[in-house]
Formats: sequence, structure tokens, C-alpha cells
Amino acid sequence: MATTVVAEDTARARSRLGDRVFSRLALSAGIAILAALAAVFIFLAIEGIPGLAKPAEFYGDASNFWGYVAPLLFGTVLAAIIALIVAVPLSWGIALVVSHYAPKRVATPIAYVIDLLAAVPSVVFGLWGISVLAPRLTPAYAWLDENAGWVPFFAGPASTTGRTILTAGIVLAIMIIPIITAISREVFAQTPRLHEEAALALGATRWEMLRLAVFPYARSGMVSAVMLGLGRALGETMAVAMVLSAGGGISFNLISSTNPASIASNIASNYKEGTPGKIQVLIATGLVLFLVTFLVNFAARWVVQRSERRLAR
Amino acid sequence: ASNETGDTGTDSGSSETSGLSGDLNGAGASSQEKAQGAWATGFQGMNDGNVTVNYDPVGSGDGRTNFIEGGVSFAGSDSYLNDDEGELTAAKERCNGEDPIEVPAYVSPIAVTFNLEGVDSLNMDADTIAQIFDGKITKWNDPAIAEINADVDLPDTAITPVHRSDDSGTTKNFTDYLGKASSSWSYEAEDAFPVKGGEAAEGTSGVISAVSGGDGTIGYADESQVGDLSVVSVKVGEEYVAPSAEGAALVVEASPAAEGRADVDMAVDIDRTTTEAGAYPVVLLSYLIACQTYEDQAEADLVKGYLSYIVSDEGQQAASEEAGSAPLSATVAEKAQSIVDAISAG
Amino acid sequence: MAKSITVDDLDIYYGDFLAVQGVSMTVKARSVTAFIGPSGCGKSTFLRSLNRMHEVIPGARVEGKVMVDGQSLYDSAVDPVAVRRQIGMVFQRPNPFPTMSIYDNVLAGNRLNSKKMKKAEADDIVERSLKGANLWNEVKDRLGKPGMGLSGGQQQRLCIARAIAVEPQVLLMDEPCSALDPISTSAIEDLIHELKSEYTIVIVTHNMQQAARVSDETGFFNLKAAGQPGHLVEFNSTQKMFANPDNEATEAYISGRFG
Amino acid sequence: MAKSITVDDLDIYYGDFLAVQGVSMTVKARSVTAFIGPSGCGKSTFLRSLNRMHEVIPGARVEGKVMVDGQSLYDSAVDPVAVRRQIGMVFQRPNPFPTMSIYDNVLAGNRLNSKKMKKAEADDIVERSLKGANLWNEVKDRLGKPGMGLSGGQQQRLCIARAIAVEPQVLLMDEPCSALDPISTSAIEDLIHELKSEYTIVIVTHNMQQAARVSDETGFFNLKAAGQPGHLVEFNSTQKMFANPDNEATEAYISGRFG
Amino acid sequence: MSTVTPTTPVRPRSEAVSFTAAKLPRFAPALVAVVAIAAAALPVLFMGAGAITWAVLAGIVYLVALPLWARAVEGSRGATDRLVTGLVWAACAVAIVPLVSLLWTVVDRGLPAINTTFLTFSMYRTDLDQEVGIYHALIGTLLITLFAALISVPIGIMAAIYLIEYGKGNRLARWITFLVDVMTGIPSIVAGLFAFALFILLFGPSTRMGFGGSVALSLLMIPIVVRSTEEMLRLVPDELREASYALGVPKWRTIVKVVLPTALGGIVTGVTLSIARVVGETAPLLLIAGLTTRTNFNVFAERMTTLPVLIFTQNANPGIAETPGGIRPGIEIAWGGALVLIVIVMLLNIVARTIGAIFAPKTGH
Ligand SMILES: Nc1ncnc2c1ncn2[C@@H]1O[C@H](COP(=O)(O)OP(=O)(O)OP(=O)(O)O)[C@@H](O)[C@H]1O
Ligand SMILES: Nc1ncnc2c1ncn2[C@@H]1O[C@H](COP(=O)(O)OP(=O)(O)OP(=O)(O)O)[C@@H](O)[C@H]1O
Ligand SMILES: [Mg+2]
Ligand SMILES: [Mg+2]
Ligand SMILES: O=P([O-])([O-])[O-]
Repeated sequence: MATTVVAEDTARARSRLGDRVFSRLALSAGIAILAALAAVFIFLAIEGIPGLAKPAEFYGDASNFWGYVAPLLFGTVLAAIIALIVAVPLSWGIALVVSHYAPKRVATPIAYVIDLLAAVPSVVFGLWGISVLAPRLTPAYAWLDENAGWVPFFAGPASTTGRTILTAGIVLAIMIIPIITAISREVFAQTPRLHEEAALALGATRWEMLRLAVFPYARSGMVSAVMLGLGRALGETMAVAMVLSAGGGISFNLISSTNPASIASNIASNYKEGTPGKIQVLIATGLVLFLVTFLVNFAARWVVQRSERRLAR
Repeated sequence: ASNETGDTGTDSGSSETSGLSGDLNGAGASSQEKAQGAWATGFQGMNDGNVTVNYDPVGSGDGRTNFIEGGVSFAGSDSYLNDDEGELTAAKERCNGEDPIEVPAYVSPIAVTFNLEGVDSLNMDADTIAQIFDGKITKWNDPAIAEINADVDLPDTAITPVHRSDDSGTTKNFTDYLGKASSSWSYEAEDAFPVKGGEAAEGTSGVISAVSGGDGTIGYADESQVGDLSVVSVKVGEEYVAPSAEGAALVVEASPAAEGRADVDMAVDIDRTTTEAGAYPVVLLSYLIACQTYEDQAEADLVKGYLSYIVSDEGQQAASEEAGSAPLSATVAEKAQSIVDAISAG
Repeated sequence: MAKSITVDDLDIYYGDFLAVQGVSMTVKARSVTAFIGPSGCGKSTFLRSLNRMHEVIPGARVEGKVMVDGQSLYDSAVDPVAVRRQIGMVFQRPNPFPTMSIYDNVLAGNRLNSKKMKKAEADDIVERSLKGANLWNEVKDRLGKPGMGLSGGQQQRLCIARAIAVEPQVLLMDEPCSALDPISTSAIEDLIHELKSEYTIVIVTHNMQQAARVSDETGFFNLKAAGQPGHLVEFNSTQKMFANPDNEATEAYISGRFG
Repeated sequence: MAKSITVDDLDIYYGDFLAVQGVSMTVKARSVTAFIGPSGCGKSTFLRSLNRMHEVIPGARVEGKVMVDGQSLYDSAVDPVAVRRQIGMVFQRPNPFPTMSIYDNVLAGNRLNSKKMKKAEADDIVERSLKGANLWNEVKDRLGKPGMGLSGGQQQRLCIARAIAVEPQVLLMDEPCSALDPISTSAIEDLIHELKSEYTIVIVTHNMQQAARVSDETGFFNLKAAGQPGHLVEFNSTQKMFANPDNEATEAYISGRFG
Repeated sequence: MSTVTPTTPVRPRSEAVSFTAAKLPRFAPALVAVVAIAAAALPVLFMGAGAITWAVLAGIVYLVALPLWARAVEGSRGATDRLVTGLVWAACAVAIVPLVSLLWTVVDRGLPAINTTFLTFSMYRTDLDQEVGIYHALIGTLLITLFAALISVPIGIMAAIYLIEYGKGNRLARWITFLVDVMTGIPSIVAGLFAFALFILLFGPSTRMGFGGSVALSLLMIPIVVRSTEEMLRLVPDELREASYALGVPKWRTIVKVVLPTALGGIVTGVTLSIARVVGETAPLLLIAGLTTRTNFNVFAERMTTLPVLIFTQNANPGIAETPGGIRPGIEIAWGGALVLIVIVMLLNIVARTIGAIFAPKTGH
């Protein structure tokens, strides 16, 4: 047994060294992420900035880069918003079923099946979107056009193939459901029993217990989950390219066949036949998307922080 | 995998065995992918499975870039090299200052295909097609269509024109046809479909699904992929011609060479307004791009062997079987053969 | 308005594991009943079965009868939520809601009724409840701060304040003072004394003196052997229990006591 | 092997909040020192500063001196990890490792420090430690089962077993018995008696009798007022403290006692 | 509420509320469901709408009727609870429908393609009549994904450890957290372009290698690993860390031996999720990993085909059917490949869950 608090030098050195090495490793991993991101940004900037100011013929109908990218950006954001509106409530619903509503016997298979969804390749989502989902939605779009045509979103004319931005949004939603669900259900399930029981013992119904004990505890995880889903929705390439009938300009009409493309799908569609100049333009749009995710995350963080501050009063 | 052992395919039926070995890498037009698969198979069989041909179907533009940068030994491209962005010059540089070889390899008719309940076939002239895709004709029973198809009972369905959403050689060839053969198409021939609106779909298979997924749809796609869908017979001279391999090959043969090209460059400007009987001018012509000399003997042998197999009767027949393309006509094939046979190391 | 509770041959399970076996007793209205017994004998488990908190653990269930003022607690028509509202509970470990302020923690139960409360009324409830739990003076200046920033004992008193804020009929307390110092303990005991004129109170405690001081009746639980289910050895008036218990085991446990 | 601890004018902060102010005392080697005082007065905080556990809370820091056998604990050359290995700690709330079995929980301190042990040796440590914590009989048949499956009291005894398994020089205990029943408490107190011949023991307790029974010296902490930092009111031999304290406040606290 | 003076302690409510008074009968949900289905059948019968409309209408009727009834009997709290319960299950059902449709489509179209040849042959042929398979793409997918995981899992987990255990709240950590979120938005095609440009720059223009694909996929994986791991580490109670520190365990060992095992279940879920996320990626791989018909076991040299790329290219250029109107060979390969891909991830999931279950915190008996 050691006689001094400052234990034998070797032991101390060992533990100190272990701690130093480990914390350095952790730090380097964090910095590696920053470096990777910086590298991507620099790459986009170097290859893309010349694409900002090309002669007008590089920008199709538009006369300059901003005219070219605006509808793409609009399409990206619109599709992602539709996806979030559809996916977030569904995902949280499923996550709650799995963590708090269904008995284990039912919850495990549900969770499992939803996880499978994450595995389906984009291409297959695209194929399914075209061949199964879109035709099923066509009658609904026709109905909306007839009965809700006065709402700008359903102004029509309804697409006869169903390959609209709403369909693309729904496909995106299905793609991000597993991501949002998986993380949400983990954080829901991790709520300490102690807090749940505190709520139940106050005579809370299950829903009230969720509100009192689970949601506050899980909030940061729920936000992360949504942000991950949003990221994927913004950046998804192939499924959107395959499902969306793109080529239109900015329009809030969700059910017509003339829709704005998304930035990522536009890159994928046009990269392959592109000449060097055209590719610079495409990469410049990638740079714009990058900056947009930056801003969206900034905004989300700001909102979260504000609500946390309000909570702390 | 168990099928990759070297001795498979000795009974491939190929008449000659060139005894080459090694890897040959190419990249480019996705339209050629299936045909490349057939060619690679035949070429690998000729060499007893000692050769592997890789073809990345990354798209014509990227294929050309890859070739120019030296990433691949040959490229497949739906359009010939030009100097709008200096690609021709760059390709020349890549080939040690010699003119790059461009030979036609893959010819395929582009079908104008539609899905309209109760109608199996229609005749149209270039003007009508142009106006449909321009959004000027919006109903199937429009007089312009009805006039030509007197014996067809046309419904009052709206027309949904389907075009490619991605940049594509098919679009470029199709719009080139519309621009040259009709008076009502005011857009340039381009990889990107120029008209706003209408339905857009990704890739040939996307167009096919969109056309078959809606009623009153009409689109354009590689004829081999049309399957059960109805096709439009296009007016050539005074006849209405359905898309066919022979018709496509005929047009390529009859088309004038592009101006100011080197001897080894078989780029042609397709004659969209031909009136030759049986010719079908809505065709896609895809080229192979390579160098005349390669520094490495093995690479030169492989490129030479592969390209000459491609333009050979056997190669063209294989592609026709596998991808449904139109075999090159004898004269074109002969000229191409002589060009690729001159590939050497230097 | 307080309730009496009659338990008849109750078996309590965690899945297949029988934790408590064959308990029968009557908890009188407007009195304090204490449960004592060695660790692991099922006191907490039994207590939780009295307001249907037991069943929130997956697989947990009971067999037997619990009657509260003539109503069967485990009747299929009974709403566990209504039960828990009227039979409040304070846990062994303090569990304030981590994201809520002290103020909101106290009001958490009241807010559930989604009654809109006036600010004045809410302030009043908070003050009364915190005073009842002897916490008011310590936190009155930082009601807006998070409840988790308090020391262990403060947190437990906050939980007691939260439980009494909803004005239950019965109050179950699982070792509510085990994390409290004598002054707070004394305040809670005083509070129990005060409350028992109108509430029915059941308290689990390790502190024999506490049981003797605050309770009118005492139940002694024990394990026959390790791994065996716990059972109720003796249930008697506290006086009798501590002076002259019927059962040898009780005597042994109580006389082996100290503290 | 035991150590004496000398504390000199120690201020303890949570960020900007001064929780404990100006404490000076000497904890004798091979003796039991008890800290008492009302909830929130900083007993736990002070205890945690004695083995540098305080500093694991972000923003937490101390000012002043703590000397262990003449070595300054907060010297920059001192490795807090080495400190904690030799100055063990048992917490107010039981916290067994949820991923580990009972067996592994007891051995955690040894195993996590990557000591290689023979099976027999390990078995021996587990048995001795669990016996020391009076838990052996209850768990000896399910050593492979998870530690979290035990009742609250059992869990706490498991934590005590885990702490003594690494054979520290000093043992800090923060209300180790607050979740224990009298029998277990008694066992722990016996254990403390046994251990003090070789260890230095510091114990925080709410139970005045316990302090009186087990400790040689007692420190009384108090708050001047709510929101004010805690401070050490009196530090004296337990005998004197309970019979005839120097300080009025101490007298008031101790005589206001019960339990 | 009684009007007591502020200093009087709280008293029980004077009104005694019965435990049973206000509750819908047990069979209420079932009854409402039956009624809703019947009610929704009316417009279906008269207006000739389809089964989907019927299901949707029935769902809406149920979600309105049951809470309304509960509101009348149980009051607003009960109604809200029932509404939420209904909504939550409805969400589940609604999400399951497309999933089942999707899986069904894949199984239905993919199953006919699958046989031993399909699984053990590559697409390398020397004769057009030879049979082909996806073995080469299977190997490619497994290797490229494996290497992507080898890059991202350590970096992701270590970065999360930095964020939670070391960086807590400091400026660098805040930036990393923020930028990780930004990273989730990198489109896969951009990741591919980046990896392509990077490898061309490093190794010359003819570079094609599977590892390049791994690097591109890592860019997509890392943020998911970091974010999910971070959430799980955050949930590990500080008490456990303190218990370990108090035993004289150094911080790094505490993290490795106590914190990580406690969070392992969630971390494994996150990693599996991230793998599932990238295993189906097409865009980045076509550029840098290329396409070949042969099996390549070396991720550091030469082209490598992956399943998604194969599916994509086969679908884009499916060739011509042997018999007119038959299934095109490429389409069959594409769906077969998709089915295999899903099965792979399914197996992966099972493995991950088993690992998670073995190491998950054990709370029960
Ligand atoms: N969630 C649970 N799952 C399974 N068994 C449990 C659970 N909680 C407690 N037990 C077991 O039930 C028995 C009774 O436990 P209980 O917590 O009721 O004891 P207790 O008398 O309250 O002990 P203590 O005084 O230590 O709190 C014990 O054997 C315990 O291991
Ligand atoms: N993590 C923390 N952050 C900020 N303040 C804290 C923290 N922990 C405790 N405090 C404050 O420090 C003071 C002393 O708390 P401490 O837990 O040391 O009291 P205690 O004497 O141990 O009380 P108890 O007997 O209830 O355990 C209290 O005012 C408490 O609110
Ligand atoms: Mg208990
Ligand atoms: Mg304390
Ligand atoms: O062959 P495409 O360029 O039309 O895809």
C-alpha cells in the first residue's frame, strides 16, 4: 500500500499519460471533423466560385447565377419543409409508441421494421416513388385540384403522373422517418423512471407524464433528431432526382408537374453531361446549399437556445 | 466469384483470339452502358478472360473530362468534341498533340412514345411534335393531330409532354431534330431540355415510367427501351416511318461529316431533314473517343483491339442483341475499322 | 374526506418474481400508518401497490384485493390516474423535474388539471406547500431557479411540497426523511402530525424512533429467507408494537434496533 | 497507513456561488470524524473537496489548503486520480454501475484500474467486501445478476462494498446509511468501528445518534442565513460536542434533535 | 379551492372524488373503431371511393369521435390523453403503410432474381449467354462500407466523447456541435465530388478506388455517429462517473469502462443507423469507386462496384428483354440487388441489436 497521496510515480505517470493521450485523441477527432468540413468547403469554394460569374448561356433561362440557383434553392427548401412537416409528427408518434405506448412484444418489431426503412437505398425509394406512390397519389391530387383549387398550394393543374414536389416531399419524409425515430426513441426511452414516476404519482395521465417528464428531458435529443432528418432531406440526391418532375421555377403549387428541382438532384442530373464550365456552376450551387444548411442550423440553434433561456427564466 | 476463372468462355464463338491481357478503362455516355457490357463480354471472351474492360457510365461530359485528364484510355460520348470550351484542343493535348480519334459506335433510334387510352399508333410530322413539346398543342384531339390521323378516334384528353430532367444526349439529338426538321421549334439543340413546364423525368427509364404512368403522356426515349408503349411514326419525305434500327443506320450513313475535322475524326452532323426512303432521322449517335498513339504498348493494344471489336460486325451485332442498338452500316463500319486499326504505341 | 384502505391477501409480482406475498391489513382513515422492516423485504413495493404505481413497471402486477373506502382499487373500471391524484406519493429518492424551476415543480401537479390558475392563487399554493415542507425560507428568493440545483435534502422537501400541493386524500411516503437532516425531519414529522387530522398517511421508514413518534399503527415486514418473498409479519397499534409485540421476530427486530 | 487531514481556511465555490466558507479543521488519522448540520449547509460539498471530487463538477473550485499527511492535496503536482484511489467515497444516493453484475460492481475499483487478478483472489475480495457491507447473505446466490436489480438499501450496501474493496486509506461517507434499515445500519456502524483501527473515516450523517455512536470527533456546519455560504460552527470531540458544546448554535441544533 | 390564508398548510380537497366515476368503458375504443369504420363506409359506398379513402376517413372519424365521447364522460384531460394515444398509434400505422408497401414491392420484384448464381457470380462475362450475379457488388458494398465505418465510428465516437466529456460548453465544442449539424446537410453528390477531387489530386487522374468511396461515405456517416453518440453520452448520469472517479479510476478509463458501456445500446443504434444511411448511397460512389464487372477485394486499388451503383446503372440502362414484353434483365438485377441490400442491413441490425442487448444496462432480474 502506498504511503503517499502522490502515488508512485509510475502509476501517476501512467494514468496521467492515459488521460492525456485519450483526451488528445478525442480532441483530434473533433478537430478532424472541423478539418474535413473545412476541406469540403474549400473544395466547393475553389471549384465553385468561378461558376458564380459565367456568361449568361451557362445559366439556362436565367441571366445570372442567382437567377439560376434561386428556384433550385426554393425547391430544396420546399421539399425539405414538406418532408419535415410530414415526418416529424409521424416519427415522434412512432418513437412514443415504441418507448411508451406499445408493450415490448409489439414495440420491438415496430422499431425493427422502421430501422429497416433506413436501409432502403435512395434509388429504390426513387423507383418505388415513381412506380407505386406517385400513381396512388394522382387521384388525390385531382381531387385537391377540383375541391381545394383556391388554396394556392393546390392551384393545379394536377399532375397526371403524380410526380410532384408533394410526392417528392413525402418520399423524403419516409426516408427521414427512421433517422428521426431512432434517435427520438432512444432519448424517450432514457428518461429516468424516477421522473416518470414522479409525474404519474401526481396523477398525470400518460400524455401528461410525457409532457411533464419525458419531453423536457428529451428536448435536445428531439431537436438533434430533427436536424439530422432535415440535413438528409436537404441533401438527398437520387430519390428526388428520380421522383420529382423538375424544371419549373419558383411556385407554391404543390400538385402540378412543373416543379423547381432541388440543388442536390440538379447537380446529380446535370453533372454527368456537363462541360467543365457547367460543372463549376453546379458546384457553385452546391456551395449555396452548404451555406443554406449552415444558416438553417444557425437558426435552429438560436431558437433552441432562446427557448432554453426562457425555461431558465 | 466462381465465374471469373480465366478459362471460361473459350467457346465464345469468336473467330480470332488476340491473346491480350490486362485492364482497359473507359468512361462516358450512359446510353452506351449496355452496349459496352456486350462489347466487353465479347472482347473478354476473345482473350480467354485475361482481359477486363471497365466502363464507368458517368455521362458523356464527365467521360470526356476523364479522358482529357488522362483518367481513362477511351471515352464514350453522345456528342462529338468541340472547342466551345476548348475540349477538342485539350483532347489533342492529351493525345500528345495528335488529333483524337472519334468513331461512331452506338446508333439508336429515338422513339416518340405515348400513352393514350384506346390509341396504339399515330402519325406526326416534325411540326406537330415540336408544337406538342413546346406546349402549343395541348389536347390530343387538336386538329393538327386529327388531320394527319383521320382514321384514329382521338379523345379530348390533355397532352402531358414528358421530357428528360437530366442533361442528356438523347435530348440534344431530339431537340436537334426538332430544330432542323420543323419550322416551329425555336430553341437550340442542347443537353438540357429547353422548354419550361411539362413533365420532367430522370433518365430514359424515368421517361418510360412517366409516360406509362399517366394518361395522355408523350415522351421521347431510346427506342430499345420503349417496350409495350405506343410509338409515333414520323414524317420523312411523304412517308410516315416508325423507328427502326435500319432506318437509323441509314441516316447516319447519309449524313455529312462535320466540318473541319481531322481524318481520324468521323464526327457527323446528322441530316435531320433527309427524305431518303426508310430513313428515320430521330437518332442518337454516340461516339468513341480515343488517341491515335499511346505511350504504353499494352494500353495501345488493348484500345486498338477493343475498338476494332466494337466497330466490327460481330461487335455491332452483340450490341444490337443486348442493347437493341442499330448496327453501323457497312461503309461507316469500314472507315471506322481502318481508323482504329491504326492505333499504335509511340 | 380521508380514506381507509383495506388490503386482502395481496401478492405482488415483478414479472415471475413474487416480491411480496399474502398481505392483509386495514389502514385507518385519518391516521398515520408506518411500515418497517429490513431492506429488500418489499416495503416500497407494497406501498406502491396502494396507489397503483406498482403497475407502471413493465411486467409488474398484483393479485388480491385493495379496497379504498369500499371501492376496489384494482377494479377494471377504476382509473389509475384518478387513484394517483387522490393517493399522492413521495419517493425514497428525490425526483424534482430537472427542467423546471422550483416554482413550476411545486405547481406541476396542479397545472395538470389544466385549470387556468390566477397568478395570485398559484403563488399562494406555492408558498403554502413550500412552507408545509419547511423549504420556503431557503428558496423563496430563488423560486425561478431549477429544482435540481438544490441539495439532496432540499430536493426531497421540494418533492414533498409538490405532493401536498395537489391536496391528495391519502399520502404515501417512502422513506421521505432518509435524505433529510434532523431539523427538516422534525418539520416533516410536525407536518405529518398536522396533516393526519385530515389525511390518511402511510409512511415507510427505517427509523424506528420515527415510526414510534409519528405513527398510530405499524406494520412489520420481513423476509423468511433471502430470495423468498417478503410478507407482513405483524400489524398492530404502534404502542403495542413497540411495547409488547405479538410476534417474536418483531420483538427481535425492534429490540435489535438503535438509531 | 491511515492519513490525517488538515484543512486550512477553505472556501468552496460552485462557479460564482460560494457554498462553503473559511473552514479549518484537522481530521485525525485512525479515527472517525462526523459532520452534522442542517440540509444545504455544505456538508456534502465540503466532504467532496477532501478527495478532489468537488472539481469534477464544471465550474467548481476551491480556495485554501487541504493537507494530507503534510502533502498539499491541491498542489499542481498532485494527481487527483491517485488521491481518489486512496481516499475512497460512498455517496448519498446509491449508484451501482448499471452494466455490471453484483460481482463486477464490487470489483469495479480493482478491475477498472486494470489490476490483473486471479479468480480466487477476486472471489476473495468480493466475499470479504460484501460481508463487510453486510450484503453477502442476500446476494451470494446471485452474484452474476445486475446490481441495479437490488432494492435501494441493497444497492447502497453494494456501493459500500465497492468502496472498501479497493482498500483506501481514508473513507469518506456521505450519509451512507440514509437508505439503510437498522440492521444494515448497525452492520455498517460495526464495520466503521472495525475499520477505524486502520483507516481514517469521515462521515456525514443526519442521524445525531449515529454521530454520537460512531465518531470520535464531530464538526457542526451551519448556514448563517438562507443564501449565505455554509461554515464550520464548531469542531470538537464528539463527547464534548454532545455533552457540553462550546457554541450556542451547536447546542440548539443538538438539543433540538431527535431520532 | 378553499380560501385559506397563505400561512395555513394545504388541506385535502373537500370533495371526495370517486376513482371510478369518470371513465369510458373498456370496450370504448373498439366500439368507436367499429362505428368509425362503418360510418366511413357510407361515403365510400355512395361515392365509390377506394379502400385508402375509407381507411383515412375511418381514422379521422375515430380520432374525432373517441376524444369527443371521452370529453363528455372523462373531461378534457381524459379526452386529450385518448386523442394523443390515438394520434400516436395512427402515426405508427401511417408510417408502417408505405414501409410495408415498399418492402413488399422490393420482395415481390426482387425475389424472382435471387438464386445461387445471382449471389455467387459477378457480372464478368466472356459470352453473352453466360449467367451473371451481383457477388462483386456485394463484396464492394461490404468492403467500402466497412472501411467507411472504420473511419467514421472511431472519429465520430471520439468526437462525441470530446464534446460531452471534455469540451462541455467551451467554444470549440460549441463550434464542433454546430458544424456537425451543418455536415449532416452535405449532399451525397457533393461528398462524392469532394472525394473524387481529393483522390485525383493525391493519386493522379486515373485513380479509382473503393477507399475513395469510403472517404465520401464517412463524410455522411460521421455526423450521424457524432450526434447519436452525443445524445446517448449525455444521458449517462453523472452519478456513475462520480462513482468511478471516487474509486480512483482515471477519467479516460471511466469513459471507456463505465460511460461507454452504459451508453452502448444507443451508440450501437446510432452506428447501425449511420451504416444503413450510407450503405444505399449511389451518387458518391459512381465517381470515385467506378464500375467494374469483376470482383475486387482490394479497397485501395482499382474500381469497385457497389450494390447501389449497380442497382442505379442497371435500372438506368436495363437492356432489352429476351421475350418482347418480358422483364428487362437490368430491372431484374436492380430489384434483386435492392432486396439483397435490405437483407444485409437487416442482418446488420440484428447483430447490432444483439450486441446492444448484451451490453445494455441491466436493470431487472
Ligand atoms: N423494478 C424491480 N424489478 C424487479 N425486482 C425488484 C424491483 N424493485 C425491487 N425489486 C425486488 O423486490 C424486492 C422488494 O424490494 P423493495 O424495493 O420493495 O424493498 P424495500 O423493503 O423497499 O427495501 P429498502 O428498504 O432497501 O428500500 C427486493 O428483493 C428487490 O430486489
Ligand atoms: N452542483 C451544484 N451546483 C450549484 N450549487 C450546488 C450544487 N450542489 C449543491 N449546491 C448548493 O450548495 C449548497 C450546499 O449543498 P450540499 O449538497 O453540500 O448540502 P448538504 O449539507 O450536503 O445538504 P443535505 O444534507 O441536504 O445533503 C446548497 O445551497 C446547494 O444548493
Ligand atoms: Mg424501499
Ligand atoms: Mg448532502
Ligand atoms: O443516354 P443519355 O445521355 O440520354 O442518358
